[in-house]
Amino acid sequence: MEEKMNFILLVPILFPVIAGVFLLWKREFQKRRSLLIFVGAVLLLTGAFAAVGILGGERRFTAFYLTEELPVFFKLDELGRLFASLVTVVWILAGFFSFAYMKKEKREKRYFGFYLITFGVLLGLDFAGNLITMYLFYEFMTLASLPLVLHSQTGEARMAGLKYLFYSFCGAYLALFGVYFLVRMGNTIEFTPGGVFESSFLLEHQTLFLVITMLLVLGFGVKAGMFPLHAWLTAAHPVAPGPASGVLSGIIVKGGVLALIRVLYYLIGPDFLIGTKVQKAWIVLTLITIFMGSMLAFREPVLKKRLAYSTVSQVSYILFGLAVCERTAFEGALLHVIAHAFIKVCLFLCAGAMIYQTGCKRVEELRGIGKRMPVTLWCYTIASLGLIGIPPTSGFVSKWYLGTGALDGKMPVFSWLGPLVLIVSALLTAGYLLPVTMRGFFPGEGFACRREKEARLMTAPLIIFAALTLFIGIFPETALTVIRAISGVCI
Amino acid sequence: MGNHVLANYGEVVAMLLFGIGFTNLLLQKNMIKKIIGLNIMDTAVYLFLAEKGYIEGHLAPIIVNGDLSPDTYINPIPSGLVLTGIVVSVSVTALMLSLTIRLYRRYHTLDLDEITIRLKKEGR
Amino acid sequence: MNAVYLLLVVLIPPLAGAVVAFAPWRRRAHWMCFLELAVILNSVLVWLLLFNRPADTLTLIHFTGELSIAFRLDGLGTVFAGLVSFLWPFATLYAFEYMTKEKHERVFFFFYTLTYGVTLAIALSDNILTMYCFYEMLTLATVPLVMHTLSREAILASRKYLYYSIGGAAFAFIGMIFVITYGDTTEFLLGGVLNMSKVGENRDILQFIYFLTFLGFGVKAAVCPFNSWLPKAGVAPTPVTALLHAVAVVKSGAFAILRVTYYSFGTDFLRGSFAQNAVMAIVMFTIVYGCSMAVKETHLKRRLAYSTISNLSYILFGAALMTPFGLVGALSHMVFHALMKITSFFCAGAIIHQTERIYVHQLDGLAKKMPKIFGIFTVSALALMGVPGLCGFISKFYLASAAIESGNVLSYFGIGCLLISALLTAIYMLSIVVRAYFPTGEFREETLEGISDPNWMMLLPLIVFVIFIVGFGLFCAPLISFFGDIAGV
Amino acid sequence: MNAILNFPCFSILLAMFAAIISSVLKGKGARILNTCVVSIVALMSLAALIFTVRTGECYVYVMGHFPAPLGNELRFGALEAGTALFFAVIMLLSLNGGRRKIKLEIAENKEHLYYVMVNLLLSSLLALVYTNDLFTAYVFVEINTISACGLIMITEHGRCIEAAMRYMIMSLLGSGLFLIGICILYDLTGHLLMSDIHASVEAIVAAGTYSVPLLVTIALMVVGLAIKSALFPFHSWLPDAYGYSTVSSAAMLSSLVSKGYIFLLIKLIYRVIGFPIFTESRVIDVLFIFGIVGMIMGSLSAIKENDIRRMISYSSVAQIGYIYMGFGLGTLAGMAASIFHILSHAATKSLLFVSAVGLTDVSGNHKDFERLTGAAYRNKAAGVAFTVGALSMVGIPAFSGFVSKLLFAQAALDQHGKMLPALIVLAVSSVLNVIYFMKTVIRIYTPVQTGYPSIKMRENKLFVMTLLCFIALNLLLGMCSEPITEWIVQGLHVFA
Repeated sequence: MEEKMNFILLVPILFPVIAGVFLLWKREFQKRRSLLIFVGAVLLLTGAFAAVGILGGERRFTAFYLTEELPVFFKLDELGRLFASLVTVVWILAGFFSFAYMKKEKREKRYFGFYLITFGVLLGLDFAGNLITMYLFYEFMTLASLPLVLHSQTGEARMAGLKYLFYSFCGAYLALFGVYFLVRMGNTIEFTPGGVFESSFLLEHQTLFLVITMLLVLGFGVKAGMFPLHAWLTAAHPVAPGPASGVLSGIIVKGGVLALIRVLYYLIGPDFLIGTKVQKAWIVLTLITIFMGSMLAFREPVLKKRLAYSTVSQVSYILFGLAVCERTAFEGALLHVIAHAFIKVCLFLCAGAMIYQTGCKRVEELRGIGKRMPVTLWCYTIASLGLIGIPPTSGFVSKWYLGTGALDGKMPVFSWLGPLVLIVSALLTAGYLLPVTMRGFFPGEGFACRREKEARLMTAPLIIFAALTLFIGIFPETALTVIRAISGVCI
Repeated sequence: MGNHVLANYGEVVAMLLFGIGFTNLLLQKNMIKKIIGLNIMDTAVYLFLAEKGYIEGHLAPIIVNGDLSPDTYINPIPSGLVLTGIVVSVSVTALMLSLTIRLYRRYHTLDLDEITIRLKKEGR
Repeated sequence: MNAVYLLLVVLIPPLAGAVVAFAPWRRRAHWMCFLELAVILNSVLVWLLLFNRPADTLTLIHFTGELSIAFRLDGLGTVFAGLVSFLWPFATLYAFEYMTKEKHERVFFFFYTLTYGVTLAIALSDNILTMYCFYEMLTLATVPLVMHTLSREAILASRKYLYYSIGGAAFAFIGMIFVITYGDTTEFLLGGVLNMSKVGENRDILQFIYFLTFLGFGVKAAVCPFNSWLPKAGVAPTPVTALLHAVAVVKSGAFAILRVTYYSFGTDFLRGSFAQNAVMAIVMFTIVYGCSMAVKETHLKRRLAYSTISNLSYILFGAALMTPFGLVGALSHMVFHALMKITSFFCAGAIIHQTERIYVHQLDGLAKKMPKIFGIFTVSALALMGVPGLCGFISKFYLASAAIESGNVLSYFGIGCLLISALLTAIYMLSIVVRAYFPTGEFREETLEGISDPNWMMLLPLIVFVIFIVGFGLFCAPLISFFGDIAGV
Repeated sequence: MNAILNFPCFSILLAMFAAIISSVLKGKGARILNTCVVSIVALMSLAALIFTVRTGECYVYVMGHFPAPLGNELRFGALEAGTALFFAVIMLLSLNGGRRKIKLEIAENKEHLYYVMVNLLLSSLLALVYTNDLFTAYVFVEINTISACGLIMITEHGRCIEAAMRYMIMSLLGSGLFLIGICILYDLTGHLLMSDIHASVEAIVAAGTYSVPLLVTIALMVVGLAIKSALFPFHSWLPDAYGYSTVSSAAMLSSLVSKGYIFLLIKLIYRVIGFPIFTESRVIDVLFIFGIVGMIMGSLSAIKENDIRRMISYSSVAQIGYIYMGFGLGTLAGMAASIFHILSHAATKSLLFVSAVGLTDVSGNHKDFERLTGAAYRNKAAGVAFTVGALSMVGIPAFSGFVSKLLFAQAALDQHGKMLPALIVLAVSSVLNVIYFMKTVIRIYTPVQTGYPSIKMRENKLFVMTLLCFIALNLLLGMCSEPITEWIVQGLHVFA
């Protein structure tokens, strides 16, 4: 029975893609309402299918062979489950947020079409069972999300979109260099926890593998906004419509993280990396990114850009955790994946809601926003606290794990430098996020405004995200059991 | 070396003359002088041939008194060659002269280079 | 099948072309049908031949001594002949529609079909002399096509084309002489025909000569210092640029190089020599250079032509690896690039035909009016970039894995070049796509009044090609294993 | 069969007598007589060729009653007979192709004189081909020069006369050197008959004496003939002479006269000096260098030229460079390649000259490229023929030029020292050929609106037929080269 049902893995991938293509191909809907119903139904159904897959047992499915050596192969393992559930939750919620947000935008049909396609592609990325399949979906992820960035079709958006595209492909091709080698040198390209290479084989080709690893890190790091190829992120995320920038920052950057985990922990094996120059270089890069991202966010006046810089910084927390190659840090990284996803989506959605409601984009314009949109700003505040890492939010837990993990790691300098940078960056985070809250709630003397009506379709997802942030912060064990299962096999 | 030159002074003179004629034919601008150079050159060759064919004390290769012994006469072949050569040289000289006359009539100069320049200017 | 058919397939196209050009025809439709049928018939014959390969050689003329003009069908020839004969009927169909706006149609189609025959002859050549002969013939047959419009630009372009091609052939000629002199036979045999006892101490010279030959044939394959004819030749009507300057002619150059490398000089002899390194360096440079120029270029067809330059060098990179896997990679890219590039050129041609816009910046928002064309163009662009799931990825993958397999450090850098070029491809292709689909604010839709997708004669070939691009991208195992058989992997 | 042995002598005499008779005939009569004579000579040479190829031997024909050391001899084998046949055929075709222009350009009262010169030229060429006596060769060299000069100057164009003058001067320099060379050789060996000289030269070399005079002699004679056949630095007279004389003259001069001297040079190398001795001397390297320099420089000059006839003339300079390069290789194969190229170039070059005139005719007699634009559409036959000639020059397979290129390259491979320069120059020169010939071809096929009338093929049957014959000849050389090369090699073996 298990055997027969394996193709079910394909359903949540193909269903939204087909629905999205159908939507693009179809003429305009007569009423906006029917469009929304269609999209909503697809989102929920996909969620259901994905849940069936995620909650079911171990599944493996080979769809077809690109060539004899390259099967397109899907497999559900713990890591995939984790990411897939994350994607599903965020995507559906952000989708509902979009229903309200997109009212003011043109070309809704196209937006939702690609939104659905991207959903499917992301699930495919999470379910991918081997390197080639993952790479396939990785590239499609870039392509499918491009129209979301380009949506407003202004000159700025086009520039940003092209930047996004070219940086992403640059990264993809850097990584592809490594992919070629991994495919050719390894016995298998199926993801196996702990790596597929014999350590003696790795030592024999040490230089080559170091180069490959570095390229893979740099390449997939592009998607995760790692210095030096991070510039696309702050250009592309802010120009997208609010919910789109939310999912871009919250989920799609995690595609890079997932790819890195896959190649480093499931193909090459973390043991190889420990103590090498590549690891040091990588850690340096992540620390630079963390610090730089925060600094840049600190002096950025436009809210969404500020959040984008914050993403740059925060995702590198995750990368730092991966780079340390230590169990606790790894767990922290995964936890931060979840935490950051919820938090950043929440923040971006808040920003979107504010823009939607008031049209204000710059931080100084948002004075007194708390009076006008209290719910939104409360959610924003909770998420901000989470991002800073104040208990009892999820950010605190993940950063705690990251910090202790780094201290446990047996690296000479970085074991103390890393946590230090994390803390400095956290301070900076507080510095750039909280002013909005403070000005919002305490506009100061002589500020008068009335409370505006907040759309329920918007506030509901915000509240859910904020709640999730708190929930994971208070009950981290829920997530940690899954994460421990992963780290147990990987390291 | 010196001995050889002295012993064969006729040939040496012929070669010198040949060189003079050759240089004149090649380098003179005036066409008439060129033709003179040509003739000097040819004559030098005849001198050379005659010198080679001459045997001290022998007679010209004309049979007189029915004496058929080869020792009496000089080698007849070079003489024959000289005669033939003279014919050739004369005809060539005639042709050259006629060409020169034509050119002179048309361009009123004997300088070949000047004629060439003028032709180029005409552009035809 | 009998080997005589080999001659037949070479002769049918020129004859049919001649009939079209010189017979009195009443209506355009008549000769169109006739020509299309003839081309299809010929292609069918070719495919029949491919499936029932005649084993023997057909010798036509003896030149001197062991030199002769002869035809034979072997593995490599099968690939090229199959490729050409697959594309030609579609291209002809497309050309019928495209050429409605041009003059001297019948003369054009005469040369167009003539080229078909000559290209097949190159594919079917049994020995190096035959290939050389038809290689030269190909240049001559295609010159009238390049100068078709007879504008000053076209004349200059065709001049340049001629100088480059025949000049290149002159250098290839030297290589041919060496193969004739130092080889056991002039035939093409996998692994090379050089007689090592004859070669003796002349290894270095022979390797140098190989380098010259590579450059010579490389002129047609647009290797770097000799590539400027190809973008210039883009003044020709699009069916020519698409079929000849993306497939038939340039691939003949690549085909000739593959022949010379694998079948005449032999890879064992060349591998590891300075010639291999030199060749590889040139090829790598061309890969990057072509793409960079394509990014700089704003003329649509010229941009694609530069892209061709770069992609041809992918094939040559496979040749320069000098391993069986390299041959597999080269062959697969030869086939796949042909599909991809002819598709993108045909799309460009359709755009020119429908809108008369030739520069990239004029394409804003066109996708809305010509959704089919731009959809297909997007697929071909993605395939050229090497997005997995489309055929470009497969050939790049095989090239890269062959490079890894060969263990040559220089070839690792070659992979880097491939990827840089892929990135640049993304830039120059997707910027067109983005422009067409996402016009910016200043764009006015009214300017595109009356523009629509072209009719079925243009669309049908495109759709077929796209199906193959996707099909091969998803499922190409039999094809690759066939290439493997050819290369003796 | 004995009758055939007389044919060479007969053909020389026939042509000479025809010259004498022509001088008293009217233009038309002279023309007919000339055509008959050339045809008969061709037939006789054909008979001789078939005879000699079949027997595979070489025959000596004694003139008069004096036997070997004193008397005068003709000697002919397959190579001589074939060359004679070829010369006669080319002459016939060139004359036919230029017939119209001869009538137009030459004053009516001088037409018969033209044929006098042609007949003389034929007889001297035949004599050069057949003779076995050095001094006879010299005399006919001069006759050849004089008649060639007559052919050039007959149109009385100012430039022709000037060219004729220059031609004469260079020729006389050449023949002067040749003559003094003969004299010294005679002095060294005491013989004038080639075969006898050869025996003596071998003896001298074997004895090791007189090495310097021998070298000087070889150098003098070779340089003399090189000047006369317009090897590169001595070519200054050539473009004007070929470019402005009437077309038949140009065709014959380029394809026959210079080739006659080259044939004599081959004779000198093989029969007089002996091939091994020649290849050991330094002269051969000098020839090689001049050959390859000529190949390049000739083509470069041709590229610069803006006059179609002069361009073709410069191309001749380059082609003569090829031939000398073949000599310079110093192998049998190189020699065979040179001989093949003599034939192929003769066929191609006269074709080019004749068809170029067909093109200039329909362009208002202008020879510059600007006015020639689209000429191929106005005179289709000439356009096609010119294209064929150009392709052959470029070395496209199936045409004769390709085969000679092939033979040259193969010959070069045997010579290690000279292999790379020869091959590379061969390639470079092909590239240069492409540039100027293909430029012209594209130019004449570029249609423009002009006021020049076009000529229908029907109006000019003789011309079209001639061109067809030329093309057929070219293809014959290109496609069926095997028997021809075999014949050359066989002929070379019995040549010495």
